[in-house]
Amino acid sequence: MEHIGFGALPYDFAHLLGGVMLLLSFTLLTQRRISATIATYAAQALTLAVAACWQGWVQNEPALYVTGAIAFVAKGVFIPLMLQRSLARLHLRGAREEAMGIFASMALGVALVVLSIMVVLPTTMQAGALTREDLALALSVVLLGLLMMITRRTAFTQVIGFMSLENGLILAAVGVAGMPLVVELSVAVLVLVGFVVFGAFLKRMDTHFHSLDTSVLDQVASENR
Amino acid sequence: MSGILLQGLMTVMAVLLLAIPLLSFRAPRLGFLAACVTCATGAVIDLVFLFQGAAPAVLTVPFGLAGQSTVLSIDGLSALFVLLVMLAGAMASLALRDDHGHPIATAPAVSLFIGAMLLCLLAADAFALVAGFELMSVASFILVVTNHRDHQVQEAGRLYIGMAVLSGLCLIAAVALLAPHGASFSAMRASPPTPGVAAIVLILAMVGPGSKAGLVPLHVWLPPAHAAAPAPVSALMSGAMTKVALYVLIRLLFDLVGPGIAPWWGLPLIALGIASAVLGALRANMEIDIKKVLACSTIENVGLVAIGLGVALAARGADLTALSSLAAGGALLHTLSHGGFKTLLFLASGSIQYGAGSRSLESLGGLIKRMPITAGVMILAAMSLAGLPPSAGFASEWTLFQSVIAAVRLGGLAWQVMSVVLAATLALATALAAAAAVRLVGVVLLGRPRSQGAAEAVEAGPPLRWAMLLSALGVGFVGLFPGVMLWFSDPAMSVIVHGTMLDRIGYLGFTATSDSAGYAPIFTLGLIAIVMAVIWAVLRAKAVPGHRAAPLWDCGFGDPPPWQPFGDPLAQYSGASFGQPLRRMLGTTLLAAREKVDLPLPGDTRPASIVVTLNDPAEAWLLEPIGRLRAIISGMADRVHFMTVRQALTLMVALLVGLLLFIATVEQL
Amino acid sequence: MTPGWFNPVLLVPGIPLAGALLAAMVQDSRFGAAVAIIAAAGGFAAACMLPSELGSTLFLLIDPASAHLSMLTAFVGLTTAIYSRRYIAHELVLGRLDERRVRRYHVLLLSFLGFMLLTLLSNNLGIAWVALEAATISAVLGVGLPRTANAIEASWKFFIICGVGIAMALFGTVVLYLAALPALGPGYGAMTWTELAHAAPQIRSTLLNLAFVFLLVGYGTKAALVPLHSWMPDAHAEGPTPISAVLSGSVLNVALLLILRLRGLMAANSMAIDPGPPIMALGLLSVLFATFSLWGKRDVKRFFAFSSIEQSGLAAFAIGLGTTGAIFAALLHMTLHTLAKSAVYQAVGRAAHRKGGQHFSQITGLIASDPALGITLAAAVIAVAGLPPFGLFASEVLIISETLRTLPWLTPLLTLGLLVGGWKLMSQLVTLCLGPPTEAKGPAAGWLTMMPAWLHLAIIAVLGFAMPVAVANWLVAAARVMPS
Amino acid sequence: MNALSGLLAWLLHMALMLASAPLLIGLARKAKARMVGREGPPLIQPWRDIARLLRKQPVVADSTSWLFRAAPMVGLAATIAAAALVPSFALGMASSQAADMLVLAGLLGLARAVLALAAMDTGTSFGGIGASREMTFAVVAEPALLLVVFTLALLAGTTNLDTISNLIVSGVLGLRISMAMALVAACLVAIAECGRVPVDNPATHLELTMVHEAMVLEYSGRHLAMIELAAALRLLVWVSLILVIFAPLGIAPRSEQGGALIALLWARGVVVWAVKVILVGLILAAFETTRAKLRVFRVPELLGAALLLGLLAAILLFVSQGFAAELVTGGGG
Repeated sequence: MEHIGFGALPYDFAHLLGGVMLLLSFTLLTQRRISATIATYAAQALTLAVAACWQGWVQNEPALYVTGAIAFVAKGVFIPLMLQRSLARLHLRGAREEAMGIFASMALGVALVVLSIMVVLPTTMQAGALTREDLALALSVVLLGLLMMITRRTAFTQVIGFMSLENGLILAAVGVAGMPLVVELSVAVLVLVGFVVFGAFLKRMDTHFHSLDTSVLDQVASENR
Repeated sequence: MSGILLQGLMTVMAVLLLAIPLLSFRAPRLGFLAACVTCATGAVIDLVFLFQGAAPAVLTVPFGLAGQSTVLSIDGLSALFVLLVMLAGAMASLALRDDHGHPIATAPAVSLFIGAMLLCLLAADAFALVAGFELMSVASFILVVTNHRDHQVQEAGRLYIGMAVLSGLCLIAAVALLAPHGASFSAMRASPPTPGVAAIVLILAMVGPGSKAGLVPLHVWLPPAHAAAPAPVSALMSGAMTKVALYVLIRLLFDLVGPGIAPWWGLPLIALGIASAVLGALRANMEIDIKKVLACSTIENVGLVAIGLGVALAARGADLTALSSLAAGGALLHTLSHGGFKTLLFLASGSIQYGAGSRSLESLGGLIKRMPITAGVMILAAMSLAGLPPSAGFASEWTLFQSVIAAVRLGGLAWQVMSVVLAATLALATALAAAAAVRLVGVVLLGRPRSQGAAEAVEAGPPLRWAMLLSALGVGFVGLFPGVMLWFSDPAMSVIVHGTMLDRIGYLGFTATSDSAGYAPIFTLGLIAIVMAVIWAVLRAKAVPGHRAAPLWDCGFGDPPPWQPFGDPLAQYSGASFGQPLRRMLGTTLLAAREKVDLPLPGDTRPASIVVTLNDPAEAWLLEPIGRLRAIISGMADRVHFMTVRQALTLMVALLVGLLLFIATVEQL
Repeated sequence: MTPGWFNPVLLVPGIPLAGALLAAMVQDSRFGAAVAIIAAAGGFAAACMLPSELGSTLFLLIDPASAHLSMLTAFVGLTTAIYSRRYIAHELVLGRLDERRVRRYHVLLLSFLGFMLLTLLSNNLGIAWVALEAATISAVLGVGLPRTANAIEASWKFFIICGVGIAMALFGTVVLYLAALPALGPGYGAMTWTELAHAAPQIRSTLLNLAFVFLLVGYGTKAALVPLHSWMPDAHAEGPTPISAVLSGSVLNVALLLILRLRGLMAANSMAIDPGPPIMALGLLSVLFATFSLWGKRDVKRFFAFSSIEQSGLAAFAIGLGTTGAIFAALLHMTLHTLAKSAVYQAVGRAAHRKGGQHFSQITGLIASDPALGITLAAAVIAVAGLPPFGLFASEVLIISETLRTLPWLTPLLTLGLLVGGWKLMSQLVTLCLGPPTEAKGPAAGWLTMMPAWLHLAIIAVLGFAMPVAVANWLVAAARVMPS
Repeated sequence: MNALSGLLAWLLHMALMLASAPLLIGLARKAKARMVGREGPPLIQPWRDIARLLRKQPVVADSTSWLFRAAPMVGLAATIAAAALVPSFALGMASSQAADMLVLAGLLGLARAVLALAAMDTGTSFGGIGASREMTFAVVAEPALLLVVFTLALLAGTTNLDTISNLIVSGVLGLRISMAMALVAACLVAIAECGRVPVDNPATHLELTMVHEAMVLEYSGRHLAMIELAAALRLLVWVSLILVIFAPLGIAPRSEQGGALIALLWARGVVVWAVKVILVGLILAAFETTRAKLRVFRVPELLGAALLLGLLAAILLFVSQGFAAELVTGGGG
């Protein structure tokens, strides 16, 4: 593939999309209203779809278009709608939850981003700056997703954190030149996500706990020892 | 020739390990008989080996640690212990029956136990040694928990197996340290360890085989385990297993560590030996359960052996061959005699529990009238326990004391003072053991019965009777012909101290140093016999014959109340009261013995009571703190399990971030 | 091995998966049980062919290690399938499962087994990852089968934690591909174990390190290494016992095999960090933490879950040591522990049915009430505690001596862990098997039903003390392959 | 000296010991009586008592066993055997090869243990008290005794009594401060072992204080006679033991020439020994008349003092000039 570097459009645009995803991750991190969180996630997924398609065009890998389509349909549209519906059913639409303070979560997030850049930076350049920068961004998204999972309380938001984490994964996958099995992998991850979401609902329906606060549930585990 | 004998012993081992357990599942009594016969065969083979001059033999068997072959061998040292184990095994399996005369439920473990000990003795590479050792532990654990419905038995089992795991791990570490270039003993000897490694091996040997042998401070498992196990099993454990542990100790410290060791190597053994001897003998005067008394005296005797070994090791380090061989001879002789008389005593305790239905000193007494054979052999063994001439115990303790006297040659003033203190403590331990022996015999066998069961006691059945008589025969032989025993153990001495006592051994007796006078039990016994004959003749001539029976006087002894046809047990000294002076003298300081007297006021009708509590220092200062520490750590670990999913994920992320930081820093460097 | 898409090796995971499909389609639980046994047997038979099929294609890698572990997994799957026929039937009687769930159970067992085997045999990291994820999902569903709040909770925890772990593993896979890209160029090569092993020295070290971290965390979660273990105890305590048996058995092995391959890769690259210390640290931490956690547990299956964590940590530690001897010991230990632990769970499951509960307070005095069960359980626990006459003793001796040879100063910690664990295991053996029995509520278990467990124990004893030379060479070859 | 004369000396020695043991008791009693101004029994009285007891048929409690009846003979035999090992007037007797101090201690211990068992056999509280106290005292006395043995063995290089005293007679050892300490220790041990004041009072039958007498409370007739004789003999054994070690002057040495000279030496030895024994008896009487009996639980302290003295003796031996060095250089066993 031809040399791509700073100033070249493909690189800049990919980089821009990655930056947007990262930004959305930060938003997710600090967003308090659940419905707004879902919306933000949808936005991130859509960005991912665009990024995938862009990469598909850049590396002229038709497979990546499929990935983008999956991201768009499933994660950008279907899952968010479903989540919103269930929120409505649970009368949680306007619900807000106590996330970490904005500054604290931001600070942690920035620290994680710095860490991921630190880790990726020493990589030698010749593989094309594209992948390297993308990798840094994807890693940051992943770490931020994790951070969200551990800072949020309710199952919903944890699920959303997991899904944004998974967005980071796909971002990394599509960013890598000529990675085979991308579609298969993304489908598989999607299945995983689907199961997570499904599991959240399952739990909501089957357990007679009134809140989704998982810390309540967890005490069950320590009951029978 | 030796090779053939070794193959024979290996066959015996295989039969004990594989065939007889299966047989015992179906037909326990037959299994015991087979085990007895097999052990006897092994003993005969071993005797032939010893008479052949104990030329070492090596044998390689094609299986063992994953895919490798195993080396078995026999030399003078192992042969001596094989003899002891085989004889004890034969006696125990002949006597084997639980306390109600039925074969015990854990019958298959018995021959497994004996076979494992044999494997441990014949092993000539690291894996076989540790495998035999651990198998011995497991089998004996199964036997200890035979009567598992009793809660105390369960506790004893827990403690026992825990200690066994500890000693096993230490032994594994020790031999692994010695075997960097090949696991066979020959390879270990070929590459002796550096002094530092050797010191670690010394510590590990103290903790591992040491605790198995019952050396202070890891002796706490011994009394409860021996009390829990069926009597013949206790006999095996005390008479054979502790000796096998001593064998492993000797093998490690005298043989495998190699020649280059300093005299101070003896000191740890000596120190632990002193502590074990005094503590064990003192506790033997305090315990109420017969088998606990015997177990404590085992601790004492193992301590004596350890003292002898320590002196031998130090002397070897200082190149005093004559002294080291004398000390080693004393240790080995005491191993043999103790193995004999302790087996006998435990068998007797089984016969008492079987016949009188109790093991508590407080509910026995007067058994000498109803159980003459048991009483006879027990008195004989108790003489050894008390170290009175011309018993086996006296012979070995005489040798040990001689070596302690000679130990002043080991070095400067420090060593000399050490040997003086050693002599004093040796004497103290012996005297304490004598008191314990008198207490045991006097309370259990003599006087008047303290319970209905004791009053109606019955003599043991033929198998147990024969087992006791045969062992008594053996003990008597050891006592009367210590020279022969030393001759047997001479090959062992040439293995461990590269010295010999042949220049000091006669058939009738032996001497400490080649030029001085010695000890000839036959002469002592003959003297006593002649004198008794003369006295008897004089009395026949001069005194009025016969005697008149009458009720006890005792400054006006009351008639026994009707509901106690065998007399009021409270009117005679009990085990506790016999030990009371010693408890006040030494127990309060060494064993933290406390008396709580509850004396009702005049007019108050409730009975007065005294409660005595003992607390073994090893438990108070070692086990309990460790247990508390363990509990604290477990508590901390437990907190992790109350974590929510979020906290668990937090841990995950923390680990991830930590690793990322790690590689980041590594790469920046 | 013949290259190409179809080859007989595919039968190994194929048969169980096909069985799963069949069982899913047919609406009869008894039939499902039969299918499960037959399919597992077929899988095992096919796995037995593997040693003669050594080699690798683009997607399949059959080296001694993977072949060995596949046979092991298939064997445990077979015995578990046989065992779970009666077990699940009784669960039905107890009403903890209904007809539908029973059918689902067999499907899940088979698919879990099939995907495990696929993971073991796949040469391609992507496929391995997908298979592992599928296996995880089926395991999660299996754990969630009993519709109790605890079971749901356990499966949820299991799922979330393993899901995140899996995600980490995927990220690691991507990064690894990226790292190998310059050396191998775009395409499957950069995702293939064998190619990676060849090109290891040229792989970009920094990215390799990054990939190592993520893969270690990901697969370490599956291997239940502390602090990634928290899903394990609940999953064991709440799920059906046969599931626990295969969880303790195969999942740990699969994850450890992947970690082992990864370690080989890292070791082959001179620029990359030394993979040993992190792996050893996790392993040692697991051993110590798990053994100290053994205390104060009331639930039998939870208790044994912690012992599984300990054993997995021990194997990981040995892998971290990295000498051929250590890896040999690790493989031996994994093998024996799998067999021993599934024997334990078979006995524990029966005991739980017999006594109507899985708390230590409910299961006591087994030997007195029903000897066959009690003696089997006692033997299995002795085996797990690493005492003769069973083989884990041998592997532990090997590991300890290897440690003393390479990193002597770590031995005290290791032996401390083993001491604490062995002590507690044996003392809980006293609790379970000895003493006056509690009253029995369920069906008795005779010697016959214990035969699978005894088969395991016999194999353990033989492998430990009289291992056939062929097997030994086989394991040595497996150990040699890895450190490359 | 040749075996025959050795045997002769030995027999003479035995006769001497047996005959004079009760007389020593009698002497002590007489002297004590005189010192407090009484007439006191004749010297021969103990012998008379023994003869009288022999004429009485023993009364045996029906609750006792054969051990009770056998004990006195075994005890006496053990004591006589001990007496046979301790040289009185001549060295190199037939028993000299077996005259090992550890064996001696062992034989005395045997006698003690047998008597204690017999006391337990009566099943009375008095028997128990006596036995328990006797064994307890022994626990402290044994180490003290063995430390004395230790000291001597260090000096002589052997525990053989005959050799030791031969060395001391030949004067190669010279006088040592540690010998004095060992002497005091030995005397204290002897007092305890023989149950004399202040450890025990042979004349009292007050329950709470008696030790030895409590053990033999149930005995009568010939049994009691044997016990009395054994007790007397034990005292003499201890006396001559101390004499032969610490004051061996005048004892007939080992010598090769036979005949008249030997007889002369023996005669001198007998006379000197008799004089020494009488002196010791008088000293003992004086000591006992001026001392009161200790409380039972104070006795261990007394013996503990003996123990410490023995310890001191041995250690002083080391620090005394050149000895340590000489031992070390003389290494090789």
